[in-house]
Amino acid sequence: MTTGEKKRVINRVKAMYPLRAKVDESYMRSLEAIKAGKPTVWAMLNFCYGDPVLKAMDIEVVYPENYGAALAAAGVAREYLDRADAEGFPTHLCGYSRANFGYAARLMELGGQPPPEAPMGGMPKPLFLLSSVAVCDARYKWFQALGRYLDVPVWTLEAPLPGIREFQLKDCYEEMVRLSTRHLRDFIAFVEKAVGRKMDWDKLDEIANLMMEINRVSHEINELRKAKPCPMHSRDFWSAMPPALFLLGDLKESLQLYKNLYDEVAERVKNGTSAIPEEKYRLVFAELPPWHSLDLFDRLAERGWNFVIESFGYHPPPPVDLSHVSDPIERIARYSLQRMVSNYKDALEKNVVAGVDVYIYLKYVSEWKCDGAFLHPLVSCRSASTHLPHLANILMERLKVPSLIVEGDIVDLRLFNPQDALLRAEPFEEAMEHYRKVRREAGFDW
Amino acid sequence: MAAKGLLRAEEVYHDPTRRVRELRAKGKKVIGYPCVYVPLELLAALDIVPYRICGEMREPVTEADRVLPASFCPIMRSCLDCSLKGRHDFLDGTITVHASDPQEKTARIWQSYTRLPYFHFIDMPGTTRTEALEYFASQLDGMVTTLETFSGKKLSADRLNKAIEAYNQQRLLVQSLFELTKPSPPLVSGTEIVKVIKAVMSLPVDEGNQLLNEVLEEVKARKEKPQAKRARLLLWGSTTDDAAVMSILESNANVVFAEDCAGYRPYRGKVIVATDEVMALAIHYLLEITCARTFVQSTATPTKKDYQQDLQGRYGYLKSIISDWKIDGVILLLVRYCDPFAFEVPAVKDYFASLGIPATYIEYDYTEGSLAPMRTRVEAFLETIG
Amino acid sequence: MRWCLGIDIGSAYSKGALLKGWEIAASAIRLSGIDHRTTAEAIRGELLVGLEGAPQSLTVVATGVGAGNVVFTASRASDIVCTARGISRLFPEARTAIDIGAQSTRVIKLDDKGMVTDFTVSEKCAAGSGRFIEVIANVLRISLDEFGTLSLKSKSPVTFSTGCAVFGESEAITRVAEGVAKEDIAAGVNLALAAKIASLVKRVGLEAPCAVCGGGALNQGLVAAVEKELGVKLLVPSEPRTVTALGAAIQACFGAGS
Amino acid sequence: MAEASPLHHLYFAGIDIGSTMTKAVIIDAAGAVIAAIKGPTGAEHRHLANEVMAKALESAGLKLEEIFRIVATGYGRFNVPFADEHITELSCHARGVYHVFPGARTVVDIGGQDAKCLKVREGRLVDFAMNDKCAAGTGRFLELTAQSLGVGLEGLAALSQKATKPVEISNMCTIFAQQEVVMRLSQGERIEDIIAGLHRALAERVAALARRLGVEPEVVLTGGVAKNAGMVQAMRAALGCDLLVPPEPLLTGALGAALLAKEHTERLLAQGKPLEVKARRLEKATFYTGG
Ligand SMILES: Nc1ncnc2c1ncn2[C@@H]1O[C@H](COP(=O)(O)OP(=O)(O)O)[C@@H](O)[C@H]1O
Ligand SMILES: Nc1ncnc2c1ncn2[C@@H]1O[C@H](COP(=O)(O)OP(=O)(O)O)[C@@H](O)[C@H]1O
Ligand code: SF4
Ligand code: SF4
Ligand code: SF4
Repeated sequence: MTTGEKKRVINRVKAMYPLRAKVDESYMRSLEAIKAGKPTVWAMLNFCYGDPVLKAMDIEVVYPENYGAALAAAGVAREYLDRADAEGFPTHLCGYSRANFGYAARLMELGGQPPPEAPMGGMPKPLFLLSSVAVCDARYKWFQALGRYLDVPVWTLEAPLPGIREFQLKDCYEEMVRLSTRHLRDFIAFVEKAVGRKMDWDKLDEIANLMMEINRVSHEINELRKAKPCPMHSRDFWSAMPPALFLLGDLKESLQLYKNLYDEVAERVKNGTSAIPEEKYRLVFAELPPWHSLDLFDRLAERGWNFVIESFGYHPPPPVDLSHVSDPIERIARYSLQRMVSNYKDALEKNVVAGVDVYIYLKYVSEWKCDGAFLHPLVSCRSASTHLPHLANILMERLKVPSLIVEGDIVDLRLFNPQDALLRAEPFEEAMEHYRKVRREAGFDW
Repeated sequence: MAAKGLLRAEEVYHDPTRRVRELRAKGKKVIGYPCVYVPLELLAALDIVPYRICGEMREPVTEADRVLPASFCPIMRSCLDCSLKGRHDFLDGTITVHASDPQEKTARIWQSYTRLPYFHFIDMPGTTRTEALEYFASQLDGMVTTLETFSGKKLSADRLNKAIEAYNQQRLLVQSLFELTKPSPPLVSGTEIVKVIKAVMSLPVDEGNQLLNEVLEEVKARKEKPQAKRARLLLWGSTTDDAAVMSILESNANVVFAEDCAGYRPYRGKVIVATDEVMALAIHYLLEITCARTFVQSTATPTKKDYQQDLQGRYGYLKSIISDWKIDGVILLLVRYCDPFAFEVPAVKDYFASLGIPATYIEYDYTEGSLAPMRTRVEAFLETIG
Repeated sequence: MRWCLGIDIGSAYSKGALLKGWEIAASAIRLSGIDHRTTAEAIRGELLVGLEGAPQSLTVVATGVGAGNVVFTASRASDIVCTARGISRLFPEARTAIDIGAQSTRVIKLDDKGMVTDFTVSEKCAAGSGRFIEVIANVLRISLDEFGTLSLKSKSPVTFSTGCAVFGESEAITRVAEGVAKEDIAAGVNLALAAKIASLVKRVGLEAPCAVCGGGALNQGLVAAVEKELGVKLLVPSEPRTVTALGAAIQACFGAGS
Repeated sequence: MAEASPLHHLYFAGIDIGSTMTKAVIIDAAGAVIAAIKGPTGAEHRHLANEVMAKALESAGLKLEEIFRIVATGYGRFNVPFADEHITELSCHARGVYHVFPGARTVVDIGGQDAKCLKVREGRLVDFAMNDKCAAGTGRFLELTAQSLGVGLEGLAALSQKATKPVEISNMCTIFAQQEVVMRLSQGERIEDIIAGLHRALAERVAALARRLGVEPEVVLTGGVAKNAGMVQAMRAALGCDLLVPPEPLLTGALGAALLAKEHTERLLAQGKPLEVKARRLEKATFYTGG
């Protein structure tokens, strides 16, 4: 099913393109590195925690979560999913993980050589696996289960997640820091043994600082998007985020590219340039976008829907001054915890006890002045879906902002029907109009 | 309280809240918990009655739909649904743990939609490394702090040690109960055990121990024993606290061991206090509970892992169960969307295969309607093992 | 005099409603069948036949799953919007509308002008739609017309435990064979569906007064069960199935639709 | 005929009460089928069990007392009060298929309410996978969509073979697939292509189930859906291997049940146990309590 002619409506930010290009570049580079026999690690997206360590140790990293998406997009996931079924993995498990089981089974069948049909050259046999307790059970149980195929160890990065109220207890934060710091130190010792090299601490220090700086600029760019009309659409955010999210390629270069992006967006704000022809509605998007149907956003842009903020999981931790922390490990730990911790106090003040992933959208909606939320629960990902019904309730209750819920999936791409989403656009516009009035009457300023 | 032993267990099983309601009417505080990672010793030591919150399979989920998506652990959905329907209004509060995702997510929603006076969430690390253990202990300290404030009492080492003793006693009694399933025919059926354990989880520790003692005595003495059926089965899974499910599994077999959260799992081992009681609890709960939540692996060298060794490390404790209880086959029983356990299925099956024990995986959606197909699966499995 | 026609091509039934000025002049229902084009033509024909003098100006808006096949108009509107307008025309006081169709149940909240303020659509599982009733009616060998009244006679409704409409059918078969009275089974299905509908309503939050429409509203047992679940009386139109078509006609009247 | 067999005067019956169809088979001591009857299960299937049995007896020209042992199978197996034993349809299909195709190692059984894949060795069930959570992926999927297309089950096979390019069916809910079918039609897709698309969707779903077990030849497709040639073709394509279909796919369960009855008796005989026919009446069912 198509969503009509492929007319581009969104006014893309030019400085985004070089950042987007870094993704392909990094795949190419990683392919070459792998051919040259450089140690490669499979890692979960780990939110500024393990990545700087791997980077400082000059280790190639591939991300099976992303690769799962790539397999789906290339239309070859089916075969791997079937394979995972045959291996006895229950079918309700995260689709990315199941595609990866199938892939690993095939990889080992071929003696560790990436299968010829694998897109982008495939992922080579790793030296070790780096999983993370953050976000969902799948993200560490999956790597543990890969032990059936890969005789390599798994390091599981801890990700403390106390409750919003419990965080206020004495020592809670310092205990989190202690856990993370000690854990990272052990991790480094493990990596050193695995690659047979010592950590270059100066390099780690530099990388940690660059990482924070990149994320600071990236954070500032998003702040600019509060402008009316919004100068940068969610699609640009998604396109530009990977270098920061995964620390791709040369960090100094990335920093410059983000600065360029900042300048262009700032220029747009100054000139009142909008990301879409006429901004009638400002929306927030949660969580993972329908990668395969992105032109839906062009169709919605035609109707005046501007997506001004999105996907909490992909956003950088807000900047924090950690210059007084001399130990780079502790600095990395504290910065990484910042992603959740920086919101705890506000969440408690606003009495949102259901966690940061709910609170943050209240913040987004009220600060970016959204008229509506587009929620995209996924059939085979519990994590990006579970909080959405509650989120819809709380946005309505607290801010009088309605939500449009359209179901989809990460692997079974057929489950998202853009036509359906478009059919619901018309009534949803009425709802957004209605609540604009309601908000005004209730004294809100948008 | 006229009924004793199995009859009493049956009574409590069918009306699990009665006793705690009575106690509450007498001024006791009652706190619910849905997951066995909560150290009950800390509650008992502060004179609080812990109550295990269970799902209700026969109750259609109506309220939870408003706050949780459909593809979600049906047990936790059911627990939350019951809460939203006011079924837990006899509780003074709940304690939840970051065990599986559904536990954690439900906890947050729970806290957002119900207004019980006390609520505490324990964060649990993913690994069993030393730093993780210490963090877990610090989380338990946090729970003590909020419990002390809530109860207005101070935790004393003396009372805590007494509580630890009482729960160690409970562990021992449940272990003895499972000893009685070793003979063929077993002296007590799996279905009876489900009822007894659910009853024990709904009573204060001393009453639970008394009940267990009565049951043990009665079962050893009684003439009408369960019959030996086609096969002796091990149940491996998350939580099976419904006697109807167990009786389906037992229609043509004896389930002589239940390795799940309403069976043997919460009662394995005992808390050993060396110096610090809270640390002793942290060690016991994090290391002794054989839940899929904790990440354990065996490494051959820093860069190599050995799968067989890994299986041995993770599931080795099942080996002696298989031989001591003379197990013929294993039912891996999970509710749909139980991710942490589901990821283990192929590995644990591999392990049983290495022991030469047939195993079958059955998934159900925690509704009455799923029982009939479950029966067919179990029967077909029995037919395959002859 | 301005004439406006609304056509709603549903998955099972297609409906038409004709407005003469602000007056509801006629309505029609027929099976959607396979050929939606012809069905649409037939509905138009049926509504216009026998009118004294052909209307000078006729504006048409189409809605429903098959709206694209109503070739004699280019104007379309969303079915959610149309249902809201239709309900508002019949019950201006209604703030919530439940539309129980064959393929899905939709809950729409609306304001005093019939504008949509929120909505939700049932999941992609037929156990939450009117089709569930049809399936069970088939098992019980009773007509849809009898279903509701029969179910109201029940004293002890059966509990349906499955979440699948198709397996619900098997369960009903078993119950019948167990000798359970038909009314108890019918009432059981109505309760099961009502529970689903109620939880859908709770998702957007009930705001009284609440109206119900779509074919499911003809089932009094279901309506009663939903009322009980929600604890409110429901407003039921005399012809609940053509409400969305009526809404489409209203959209035509206001020159809306695209 | 096994003249010398001390069993030669005995007969055995299998009765398979499925969700859609009730089937009965009577065999003689040599395993030859002497009667085979099918009837719709309907809402009164318990009452039907005795009727179908009576019909089978009539067709075989036998009296009830002449049947030595009766095995009931299928989803309604507990509703056959006159049966000596209840065995799941999985084992019965495995046994029945083995009788027809001794080389069978994988059996795919698609019935009205579930789909099963069986791994079979010498007629014995060794492993299985079932789909029974959602009616998508079962025979009912085809039945209901056939109904909404107004072509009937028989029409399905014929039409699907005229397809030139099968349509992609994205809705697996049996009931919503009907909606999609209607939409496809209205988009001008050919009915043949839609039906072929439905077959393909179902076949892919069942094939995924089969792959969970590992598909080893020979592969046999049985159950009511195997009567549909279009589906057989689609399953071949989805599994990427050849498929055998028994001449009477509806009956393999009942046949297997009858064979298992016979084998049980042979075992008794081998153990030197006395053979006595159980006194029984073709009575209506007692109620299934699930226990
Ligand atoms: N006469 C009737 N009595 C009771 N219920 C009916 C009757 N006619 C239809 N229904 C119910 O209404 C549903 C069809 O509703 P309808 O609004 O026509 O659906 P759609 O718009 O999807 O075609 C059927 O599934 C059935 O449950
Ligand atoms: N003549 C036929 N042509 C095509 N399909 C058929 C035919 N007869 C039965 N079927 C299919 O077989 C299914 C019933 O199969 P069966 O094995 O008897 O199931 P059950 O054991 O559950 O009753 C029906 O759902 C239907 O799809
Ligand atoms: S967040 Fe979702 S997609 Fe990612 S690993 Fe977890 S379950 Fe899979
Ligand atoms: S462990 Fe499994 S059954 Fe238990 S709460 Fe978690 S998901 Fe549910
Ligand atoms: S469970 Fe039944 S009604 Fe629901 S999607 Fe599956 S087939 Fe459809």
